[in-house]
Amino acid sequence: MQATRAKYDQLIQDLGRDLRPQREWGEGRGIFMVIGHFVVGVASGTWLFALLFDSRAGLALAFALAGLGGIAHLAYLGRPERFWKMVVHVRTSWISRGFVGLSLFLAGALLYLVPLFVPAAPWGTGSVAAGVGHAMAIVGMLVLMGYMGFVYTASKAIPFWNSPLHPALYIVYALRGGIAALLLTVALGARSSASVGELLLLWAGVTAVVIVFFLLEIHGAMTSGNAAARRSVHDLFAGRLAIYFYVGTLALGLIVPAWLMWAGLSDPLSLSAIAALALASALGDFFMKYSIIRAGVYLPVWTRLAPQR
Amino acid sequence: MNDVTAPTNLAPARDDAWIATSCALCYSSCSILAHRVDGTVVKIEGNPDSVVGKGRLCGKGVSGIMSHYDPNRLKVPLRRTNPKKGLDEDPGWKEISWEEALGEIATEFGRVRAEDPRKLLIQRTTTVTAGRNPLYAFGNAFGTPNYSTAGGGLHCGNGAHLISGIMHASWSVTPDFEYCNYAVYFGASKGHGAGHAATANMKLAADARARGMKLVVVDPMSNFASAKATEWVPLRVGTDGALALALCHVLVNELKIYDAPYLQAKTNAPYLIGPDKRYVRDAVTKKPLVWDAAANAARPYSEANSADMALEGDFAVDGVSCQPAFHKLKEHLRKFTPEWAEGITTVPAANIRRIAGEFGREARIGSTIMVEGVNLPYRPVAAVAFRGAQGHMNSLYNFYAIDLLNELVGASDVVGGCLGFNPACDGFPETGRPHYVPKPDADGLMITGMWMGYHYPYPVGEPRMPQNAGLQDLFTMGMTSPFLDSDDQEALWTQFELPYRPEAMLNFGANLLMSIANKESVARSLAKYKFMVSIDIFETETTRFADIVLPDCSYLQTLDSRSNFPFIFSLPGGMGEWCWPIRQPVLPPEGEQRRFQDVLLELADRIGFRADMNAAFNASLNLAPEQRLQGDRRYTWEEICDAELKTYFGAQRGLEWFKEHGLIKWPKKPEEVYWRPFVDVRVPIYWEFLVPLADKIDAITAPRGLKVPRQYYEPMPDHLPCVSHCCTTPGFDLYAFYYRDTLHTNSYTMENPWLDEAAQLDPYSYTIAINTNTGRGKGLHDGALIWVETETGRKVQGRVKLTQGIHPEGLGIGACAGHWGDGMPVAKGKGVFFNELLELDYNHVSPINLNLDLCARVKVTPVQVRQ
Amino acid sequence: MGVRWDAVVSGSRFWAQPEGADAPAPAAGMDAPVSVQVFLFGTLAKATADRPITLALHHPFRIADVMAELGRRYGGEFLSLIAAPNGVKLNHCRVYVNGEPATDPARPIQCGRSSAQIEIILLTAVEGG
Amino acid sequence: MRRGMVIDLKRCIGCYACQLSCKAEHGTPPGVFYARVLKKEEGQYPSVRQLFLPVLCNHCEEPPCVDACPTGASFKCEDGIVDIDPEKCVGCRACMMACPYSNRYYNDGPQHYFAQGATVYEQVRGARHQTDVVMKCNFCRDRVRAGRDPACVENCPTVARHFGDLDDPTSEVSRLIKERSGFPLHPEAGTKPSVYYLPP
Repeated sequence: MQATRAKYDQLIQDLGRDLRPQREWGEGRGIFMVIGHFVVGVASGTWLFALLFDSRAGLALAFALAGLGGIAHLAYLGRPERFWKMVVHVRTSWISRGFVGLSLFLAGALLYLVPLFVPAAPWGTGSVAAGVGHAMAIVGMLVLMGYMGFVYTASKAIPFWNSPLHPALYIVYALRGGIAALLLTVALGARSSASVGELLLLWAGVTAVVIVFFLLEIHGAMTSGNAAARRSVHDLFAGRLAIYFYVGTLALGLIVPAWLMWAGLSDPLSLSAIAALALASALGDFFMKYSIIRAGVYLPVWTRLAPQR
Repeated sequence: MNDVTAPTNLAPARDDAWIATSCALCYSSCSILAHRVDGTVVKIEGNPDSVVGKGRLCGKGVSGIMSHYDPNRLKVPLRRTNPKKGLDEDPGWKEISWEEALGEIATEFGRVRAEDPRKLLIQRTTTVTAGRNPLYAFGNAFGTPNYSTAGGGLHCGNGAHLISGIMHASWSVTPDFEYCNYAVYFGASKGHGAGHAATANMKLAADARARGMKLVVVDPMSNFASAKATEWVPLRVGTDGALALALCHVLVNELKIYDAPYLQAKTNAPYLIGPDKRYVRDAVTKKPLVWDAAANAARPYSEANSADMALEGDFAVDGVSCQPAFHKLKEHLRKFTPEWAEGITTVPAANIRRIAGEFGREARIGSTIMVEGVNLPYRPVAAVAFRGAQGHMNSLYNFYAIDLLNELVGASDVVGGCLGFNPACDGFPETGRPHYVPKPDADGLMITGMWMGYHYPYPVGEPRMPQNAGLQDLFTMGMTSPFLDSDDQEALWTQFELPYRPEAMLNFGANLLMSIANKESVARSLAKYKFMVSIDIFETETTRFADIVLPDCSYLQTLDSRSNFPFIFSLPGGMGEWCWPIRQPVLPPEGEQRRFQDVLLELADRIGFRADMNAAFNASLNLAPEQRLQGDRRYTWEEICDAELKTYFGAQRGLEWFKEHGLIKWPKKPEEVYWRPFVDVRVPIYWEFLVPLADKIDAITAPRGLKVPRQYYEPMPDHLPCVSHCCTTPGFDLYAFYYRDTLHTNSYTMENPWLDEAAQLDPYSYTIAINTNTGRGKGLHDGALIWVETETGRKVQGRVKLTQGIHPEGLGIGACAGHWGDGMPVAKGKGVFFNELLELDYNHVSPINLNLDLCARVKVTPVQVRQ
Repeated sequence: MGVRWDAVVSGSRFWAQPEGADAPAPAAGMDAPVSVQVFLFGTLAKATADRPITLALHHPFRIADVMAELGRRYGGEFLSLIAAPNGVKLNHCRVYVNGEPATDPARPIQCGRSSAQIEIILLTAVEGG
Repeated sequence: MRRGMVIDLKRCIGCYACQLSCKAEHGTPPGVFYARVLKKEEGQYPSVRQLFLPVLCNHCEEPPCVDACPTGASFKCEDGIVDIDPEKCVGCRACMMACPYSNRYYNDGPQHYFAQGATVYEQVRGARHQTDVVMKCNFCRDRVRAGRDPACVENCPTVARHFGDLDDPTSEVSRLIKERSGFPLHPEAGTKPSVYYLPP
């Protein structure tokens, strides 16, 4: 009741503003939506790298994360009991596509993983079922990597998100998350065909791409001429979200892992340091998404009140 | 019906009805349709059949449903258990039965009536126009002359109503929207959400705007009317009169634009004025003389041809040198140059000259137009003032000076000009009722044909030792009086030997603590009443001072046979139709709510003055002989309403007919709307009668230590500063004033959650508007919490809204906000309680019409938030 | 353009009083004694415990005569409630003769019978809003 | 047929009657505004002007909200009206992020206005509203179907709002747009709104 009231008061205040922040995604129960997006993104990256580097633990982790992501999404929905209806509008809706992707992934991954972990399963690793599952999971994984960015790009209300770069950014985030997750499994002693050094190198490379894409996006927002996008950038760097950005994204997600990695260049990292690096990277990604989502500011309704000639 | 084979009503018929009735969210009383389904009102819409609102409603009107169903409404009679009364005193309400409540009131009021009926004050809200008659009938029958109407005249029109009455025979003025081409508003928002006939005028003003009417809005703040104006003319708060005088000067002395034939025929401009500032009168007939240029002699005004009456020149009559009033006025205006006015108003002299020129030329003096086959004078300009301009010490002259603009160019009650609201009515064709039209007094000056009270604005009453607690019978230009609540009331009553003291109050819906001035002063006056009864729908801040509280019905539960009459009040002006709607119950009372009209009738019986009450209704409703209430017979409120409706619309159109039809209407005729050319009355451009009035008042007050300030009683208008203009204390650099917010004007709607929600979304409703540059200079920003403080230390707190749309010296606050009582929890704490800044004593009211000054000189300081 | 304001409308009888409204009372019944019952209401009723009071006047009488008689009986203070110092009936003092409003106190009453009922009451003087 | 609205900003006085008559028509809960009025000022003292902008769902010809909706709860009717089927809405709010006009509201705030609970009016009028779904203006579909104009149009005290068929070049709305250079909000968003404004 109190929370409902507070949210209402906030809305009334917001409606009076020219540049009004979006609060549906990211605040209150909206945090589950960010968690969902984050976790599902990491899941898809993890699945990819786990396949590439032959990590059973990575596959299992990816599946678990995707499942968690699904639950987080449900926790976010206003009417979770109707979730299955989201399959309907796959023709135009990226959310719908994401839902289908996640369903495919979960179902496929299950089919693929069960024989891998349960030898007594009714179907084997080389069975058609596992093969189909494998294919479904890959398709699902690709959708999961891509759809989220498009959800944001399609958000015409939020100029900051509404950039063609957003899908690419989300894809590289998924990759970065996947590498981090794989590093974590390695740190925890799981097997993988990739060495820590290779993974770290990959991590560094993807991180570099993330930084470039992110800077490009910020540059785009600043030069778009849109006041809402500029306000978003301001909120991110110098406003209500700066703390998340600097502490969460920059310190935790970049400086800490980079420092650890730099330290690793001279002395091989301890397993706990690798785990710390992976976790910091992942948390940084979470805060990145969190702060970008929350930095969304609605397009002002006012336009020139005269015919545009 | 009698078909025995028909199945019995297994399911009761579904109740689904649209009921034609009247709104009461403000005094405009628009006609509505209430949609009732299964005993619940599910929608209120405007009644498209009606002229009052024209089928459309303002935000308040459509939201009325939430006021009606407010769970905070009173539902049972309450009696106070705490004998102490004060702002911090809890009344300790105890629920009592109606029998107990009425018994106690009858006893107390009976005692007062036996001792001296004048000890009873009847106080009512302006919001419910139809509350007038039953309450006043009660008071008239009871025998008290003491009435007050909310903040009434103090906060709306001791000046506006008085002068609209003297000059336009109506309660208020409006541009003739259908034909006007150039209107100048001074502190008015007619057609922009407030004022009389508010909703109907919104459409009329929009039509005029679309048609191309130019609107110049003179106002310290650019909000409602200014937003839609062709030009906003910001000026220093309270100096409207100075600007108007300069405009008059430019017209008369620089441009020489004036309508001489109008002045000759329809004003006292040709009346000869002697050195004593009085009319030179005919020795025999005592009629004012004019100079008949044809006869080259002075003759009584009634005996010369208007065209021959001299407007200028020096004459001698029986050795007395004299000049026509217009000559005097013209000379008087010379000192009000635009350059002089610029210094006072801050309006650039060049703009003053330009506006005067535009106004004068657009007046098209000498032109005519055909309206429905009748040829009429055409003067498509109007100068219209209301609360803002005349809410000052200089209330009277401000409004007078502004109206002179209309009079000088002959734009009074003619096509396109400044119209009174329906000053003349030829009656419903079948009955000839109601019939009223202005008429001349012995001096040829206009007496209004219809008024909201029975003490007409002109001729001015004879001052006497006061019998009225408000002293309006001493200060006879006064209407609603501040002295009913002021700090110095006891001193004044003693000084002027009021033979009694008010002891009992019957309050109907007024929230005096919020609608007069600072709450401490009003609280002190309220606490003095030995016995106070409050009839209300909410427990307001004022109700908490009552001894007994009676729960009233809302407008959806009550009956009024004249929800919008008199027509001079809130029927749209201009051509169109006459319209008489009623208010009828749509829902039953809830809990123990009772209609106040029934309560009053019951009290009259219990106290024992039913015959007087019947006589009072007969007189105040002007009932036809065959409909009059007889002797001391008990009539229900329905019967009284029925009698009134039959009086005006014939025996076949009683209450039942009106309940079915909701209203009756018939077309207006050009001779009614544009009555002035047809009626032989004059209006004063020279207020000669103020001169003897000052003498008479002074004869009473001077021996008792109060000298009448003669500058307020001069026969021609002047600029007289407000108290706020005279403040020189450093730091007090802003003029605080209030304005009427569309969402809340004239109502109790701060408690309505829909309107409250809208007001919260509005940038201004609940904030303190300060000019952006001024504010920045003080280090203020939007949303900053500030104190606004007067020299006397009265202060209010609120949040700043910086705006380019306010005079750099102005500080604007939406009126009537800032409730603090728990009885209206939605309203509590919303907005800023402006009136707290207002002093309430003789020194802060106009010494001629008792209008309280609405502005205060203030300083602002940031509120130090304790960490 | 150039039309005199007061010349635009001329000869209209729209608001003219109907013919004969101000005609003097017929001579018939002159000086006949008439008994007048006066009902005082509201404040005015405080003047006397009687209601009605009966006045003996002569036909045709005027409201001014009634007012003068009442003034004689109940004193100057009473008179000041219903008339201005110059003797003119106050506007908020309302007088009805056999149910018909009597607006002009100087006009002879056409009661048409040997008795008349006169009701007098004070209405509200002031108003705001 | 494409139903559309024209709002004449010259006539509009920012009185909020549209916002409130809409409340009355639909009984929407606190914080849900199918219609709303925005205010701002333009210019510098003393050449300043207050501007009013009444807003509502634009019922776009190419509604991005409908595209973004995963369940088909948001849909476009044959007559151009865009509406929401509350039974289908899962409350994902993607439509709110897709609408460039911010005219969609998520109903998870207080469900009644008074602390004491819903009034009988709110119980009757607001009963149809589901919680935890997105809500918005539907051009008063029920009224329009019954041959009446939307509540805000019929009630507007200044007659600033007009309703009609944008596909019919002879309709009042088409004529007003043409004669008075009507314009939509954010044409650059490519949504082709059905609500046009006439310049102030």
